[in-house]
Amino acid sequence: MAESPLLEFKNVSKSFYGNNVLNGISFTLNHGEILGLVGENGAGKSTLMRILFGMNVIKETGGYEGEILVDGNLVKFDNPSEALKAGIGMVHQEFSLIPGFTAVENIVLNREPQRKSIISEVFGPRLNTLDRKKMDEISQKSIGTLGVNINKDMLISNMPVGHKQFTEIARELTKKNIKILILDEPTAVLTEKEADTLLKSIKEMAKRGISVIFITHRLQEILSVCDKVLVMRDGVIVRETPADKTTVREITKWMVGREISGISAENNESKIQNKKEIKKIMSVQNLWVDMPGETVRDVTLDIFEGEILGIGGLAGQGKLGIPNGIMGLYEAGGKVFLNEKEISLNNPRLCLDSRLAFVSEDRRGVGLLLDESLEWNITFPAMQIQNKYLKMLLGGFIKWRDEEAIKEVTEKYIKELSIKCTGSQQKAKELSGGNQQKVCLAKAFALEPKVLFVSEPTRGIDVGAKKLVLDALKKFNKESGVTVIMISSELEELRAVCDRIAIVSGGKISGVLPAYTDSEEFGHLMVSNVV
Amino acid sequence: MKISKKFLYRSISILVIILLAFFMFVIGRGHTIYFDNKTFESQNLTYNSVYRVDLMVKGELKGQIFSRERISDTCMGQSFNFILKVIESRGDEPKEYEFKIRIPYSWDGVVINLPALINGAEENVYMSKFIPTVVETPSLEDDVVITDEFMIDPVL
Amino acid sequence: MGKTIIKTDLIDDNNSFMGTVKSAVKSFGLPRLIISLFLLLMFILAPFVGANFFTQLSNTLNRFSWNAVLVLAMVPMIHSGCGLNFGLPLGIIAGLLGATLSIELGFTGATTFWMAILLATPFAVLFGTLYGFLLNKIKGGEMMIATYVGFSAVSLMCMMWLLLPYHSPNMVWGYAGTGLRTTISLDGYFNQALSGFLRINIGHLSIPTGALLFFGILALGIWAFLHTKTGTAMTAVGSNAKFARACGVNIDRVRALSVIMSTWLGAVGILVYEQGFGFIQLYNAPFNMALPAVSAILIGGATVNKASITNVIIGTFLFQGIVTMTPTVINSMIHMDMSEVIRVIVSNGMIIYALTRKSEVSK
Amino acid sequence: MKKNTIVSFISNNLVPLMFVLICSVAIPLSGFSFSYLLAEIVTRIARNSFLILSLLIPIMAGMGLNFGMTLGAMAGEIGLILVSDWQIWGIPGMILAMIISVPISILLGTISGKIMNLAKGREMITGYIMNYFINGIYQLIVLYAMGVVIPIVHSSILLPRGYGIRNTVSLLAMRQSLDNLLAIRIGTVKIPLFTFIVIALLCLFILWFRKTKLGQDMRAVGQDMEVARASGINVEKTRIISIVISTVLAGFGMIIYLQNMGNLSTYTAHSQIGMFCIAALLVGGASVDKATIGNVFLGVTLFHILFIVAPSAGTKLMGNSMIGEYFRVFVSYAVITFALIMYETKKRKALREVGRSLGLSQTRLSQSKQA
Repeated sequence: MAESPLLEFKNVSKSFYGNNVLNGISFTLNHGEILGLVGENGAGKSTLMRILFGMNVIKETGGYEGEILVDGNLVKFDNPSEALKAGIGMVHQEFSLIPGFTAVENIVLNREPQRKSIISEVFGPRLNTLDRKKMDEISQKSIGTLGVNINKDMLISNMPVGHKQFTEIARELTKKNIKILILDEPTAVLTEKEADTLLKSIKEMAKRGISVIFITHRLQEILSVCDKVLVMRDGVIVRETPADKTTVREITKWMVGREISGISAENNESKIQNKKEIKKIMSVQNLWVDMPGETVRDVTLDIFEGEILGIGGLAGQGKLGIPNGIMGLYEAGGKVFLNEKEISLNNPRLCLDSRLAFVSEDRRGVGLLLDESLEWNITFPAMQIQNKYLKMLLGGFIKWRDEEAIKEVTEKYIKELSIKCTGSQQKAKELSGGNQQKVCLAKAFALEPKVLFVSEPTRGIDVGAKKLVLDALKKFNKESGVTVIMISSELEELRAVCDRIAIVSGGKISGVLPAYTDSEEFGHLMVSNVV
Repeated sequence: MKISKKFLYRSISILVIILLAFFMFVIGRGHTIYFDNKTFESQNLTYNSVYRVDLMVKGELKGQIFSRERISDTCMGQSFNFILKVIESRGDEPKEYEFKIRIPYSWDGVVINLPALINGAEENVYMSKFIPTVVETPSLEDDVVITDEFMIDPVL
Repeated sequence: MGKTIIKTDLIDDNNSFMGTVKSAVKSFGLPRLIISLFLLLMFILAPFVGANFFTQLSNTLNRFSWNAVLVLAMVPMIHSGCGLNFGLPLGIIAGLLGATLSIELGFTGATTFWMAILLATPFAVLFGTLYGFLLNKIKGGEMMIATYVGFSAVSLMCMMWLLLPYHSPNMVWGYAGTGLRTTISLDGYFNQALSGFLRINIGHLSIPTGALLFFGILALGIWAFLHTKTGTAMTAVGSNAKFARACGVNIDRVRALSVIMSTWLGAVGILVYEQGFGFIQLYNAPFNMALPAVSAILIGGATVNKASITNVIIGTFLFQGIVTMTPTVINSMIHMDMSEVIRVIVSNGMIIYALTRKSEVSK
Repeated sequence: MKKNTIVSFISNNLVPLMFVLICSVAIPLSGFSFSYLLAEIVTRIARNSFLILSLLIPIMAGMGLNFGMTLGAMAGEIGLILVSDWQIWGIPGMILAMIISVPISILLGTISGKIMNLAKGREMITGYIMNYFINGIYQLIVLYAMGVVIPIVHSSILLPRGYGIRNTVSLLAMRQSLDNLLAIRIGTVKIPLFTFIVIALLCLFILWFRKTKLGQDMRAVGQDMEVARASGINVEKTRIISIVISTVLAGFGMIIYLQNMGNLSTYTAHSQIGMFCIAALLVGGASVDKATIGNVFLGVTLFHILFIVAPSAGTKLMGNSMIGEYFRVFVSYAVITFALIMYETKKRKALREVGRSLGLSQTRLSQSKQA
């Protein structure tokens, strides 16, 4: 082949604040080739695509190392529009469509064919009138190539999700000189039939010379449509293989398989055996939660007293919805029993009263009072729910804040969790991510809960802090005998901390396995009923 | 090339607007014209007032000016056409004169002495600037404020 | 994984002097700084244009004592995250109802003042509850709606002042015998009820001790409230409503409580204002009361969702200082009465400034 | 099914229907003759429509009701003051005043738009406060600078002290000059045909504008700023342009409004105009995020019928004409309040609806499983 490949990555690396997220990525993409990109969450797929698409976040965090070549020319995109100009299109997971516009209007958004007039000559091209007829033609053609039947004059807001997805792809296709199309989990929202249609049209596109990078969790799709599969893990490409020479099982293994460190299988086993005599502390039955992007459909789960239960799964499958739903932060239904007593849902107060506590994954949004002191952050829930740190004046009529007790307990937790700060009065927003997370834990610990939900405790914090946070959790579990339910996207982290791990897929529990189980098994569960 | 074309169009349109504004200045300038039917002396000549003058503007009778009377009319622009029907003394047949006068731009009000005009005097003789006798409005409160019925006025 | 560099947690290398000054100015706010300096300049210039410093100070203090409670009425709602209380007229109406009822019921002298507060309270609680209920339905759009709720209420009351069966000859129109007058003199009722109490006169300086004391007590009350459990919850709701909800706080109830408090303080505030001013102003007068109070607290350093008692005191002093000083000083300097215009520009400029600041809650 | 559509029709058009109801009670009470009412309404439609139409474009761009249209009104007034000092009369005077108002409007609109961009999500309250702020500056110019910095020749519009403009500026020389052009009389009703032609032209402009690239961009920005930005539309600039257009049109509208009135209350004419235009638009069934030309005309008709009949109806009903006057003011405020509340609750309801439907389907799912 004398011709240079359409796209080539040469030794591309990227780090965020000292965390290496991509390490020496090299691969090529030829004309008309379909490349499947798979990997666990956090493996670096999104970052890789963001680099290619010139997203601002990359530049803001110090750019990347290595070279990217398009058609043999070195490129470096500073913003998405440069990438667009170079012929790279991207279909995001979240729809970037305008709900009140028709399919046509969305497809040609900001690239509408126009007609000039005298007025536009004077006041500039933005006063050109739109050429509706041409708009229709272009859209119809583009929809036609996809092989689907979408009403081009239907408003996006009235469309089923699948049609929205096709509209987005159709939009990318109408872009001039489109060479590479990145599809980030395009089939996640499609019905099986629609997904088939999409796969067909992807092949069709490839035939017309457009190269496709296809990211999905549905491995079967990768095998059926891709020419080549790239498997990523921890920021490196662990395997590059032609799609017809591998199996789903193999890919899963590559995705999750790695040496497990610092965990002893026997230890775990003995613990589990002990657990069997211990009673059920909590039981969840047919739980559904309406949490945008993390919908829980039908979860039934038993939790034993004193254990650390992990809940894992791919992003968007609903694992985050479970604690948020139980704690009443999002609308939920179904039944939850604590010590055989039913807890009514959709009321955070009642959950907290029955000694449940929750450390939210949305640290800055839900977890902290960023503008207030550490004292407030740590003591607030305990004060509100259990009347701690209050002085009762006038026979309890006035509940006065006991600043001394607050300071005391805050300093205790600062010491215990070694929170790095200038003092208990420092504002929460001034702390680093790891220390903020510790504050969140301290807040939950101060409630002295019976069951503690910890959601994504290590998200967005550096490695050193990760260990401290996890250790603190383990210690809390061991010393106070508190049942801990930890939700995390990082399987290895769960395996290192938990006794049992439940995997959520498609808003349902696809299986609960002891933590020492082979990670390959977990991998299977993760993709078993991905929606 | 493209930029210069746009620039050209824009400057032309701005120029057109400025010209339009200028044009409005000219055609929209309003003058009040006072017609005097008074005996008038100038440069040793005496123009005697006449019995009655009918003022016609654009075919419409604006007023009848008897001796020692004054009426006013308004005009926009700097030229003013009018027809005078002059009745020298009671019972005479009216004589028709047509006039077109130019009014100096800066004059708000113009006084025209009809006898002088009819008798063919020079422009600077029959036409003079109207100087209003200043009537001070005693105070602000006397100003009648007519608004739409929007009465509540929550200004700080 | 091994290559990871652990970052230091606290970054504080900006120790240079300029940095300190800059951050001080930033935290104080440039507009506030300008206003303070402007007022300072006024005070310095005052003696040169023949105005007695102590007279000016007394005027400022006097006006401060009239208005401070109205400004204080902003605090609870800002604390609970309901934004600037453009709906202050609602509280004012409650206060006006209290004042007129108190007179109607035949009280005289300073008693009318205390009775007015007492009578205004049920109205304030009622209005506040309804208003709070409404604001809970429209979280996020509070300020605009508050403005128009206030306006609607004022214009509704305009009709009511005409229709309600008041009879006291000191209040109704003489010729018709019904309908309240636009201004009602408080002589013989609660004129100077507070300001006259313990008034200190030293030369040109005159301090309305009673009114200041009354404000002090209310401010202390608010301060104390913010130190209780419920007060803490209120601050947390304003600071991060999601956090408060996750901690089991009933956000709607806390917000409604703050609205009731603000409304009640508004009612008391207008009564304090009237006792100083000496007149009850009805009909369209409440329209004009909200914006000065809003801009005063903003000048004092509050933001759309953070306010303290200090902000109230500083803000009211600066605002009223400008109101009293500019006419005297500017007029004698340039012989133009521009004070009104300056006040309009300064106070509204301040509100715009506050609205355009990215809300201080870090998300 | 049919019942459902009726219910939704009523709930979607609650404000106009309420107004029809109030008017149908108030008109007979007032005792005005039909021809008198008709004549008044025609006058008011001609007088106010242009101003109200100026509100449409910012709504399209998702910036809500442009309370800052008052800025344009002030620009128009400055134009009129200067023109009346220069003694330019009639329609040429109006055109000249419009030309003068344009750069001022553009300047004010740009400032206002930029500030609103800094206060996204709070555009309305910001625009509302902007009114007061710019009103202060307007007073500074008109009350202090005119006659000193800006030369004003005629003492008839100057305050006796020698600078500053009087409370009222007579516009006698251009009074109804536009309305009288091509005016038709049918019985006692005068139809100012030319004014209607101008208004029709503006309607055509708005219809055409929706079809332009810029109009399309505005709609996109109005619906989803982030998506619009991602597709390469300059969101900030688009928003500023929408405010600028609205401000310029409001300036023209104010000039048309004032030529009908025949005099200019220098310091108060603009202070309420925004409020009344917005109220009229909302009465016509518009909302914060959606308004059509139809809303404008329906609104101006209904709102002004109430305005005409309220005092007289109030007198008949309560024996006091002030009641009626206060009532119509109350109604205009209440309408705005109601529309704003509806808008906010609708916004929240739409968010919750999604959740509820999902919740329902899930419960059904689990129920069917259990059965």
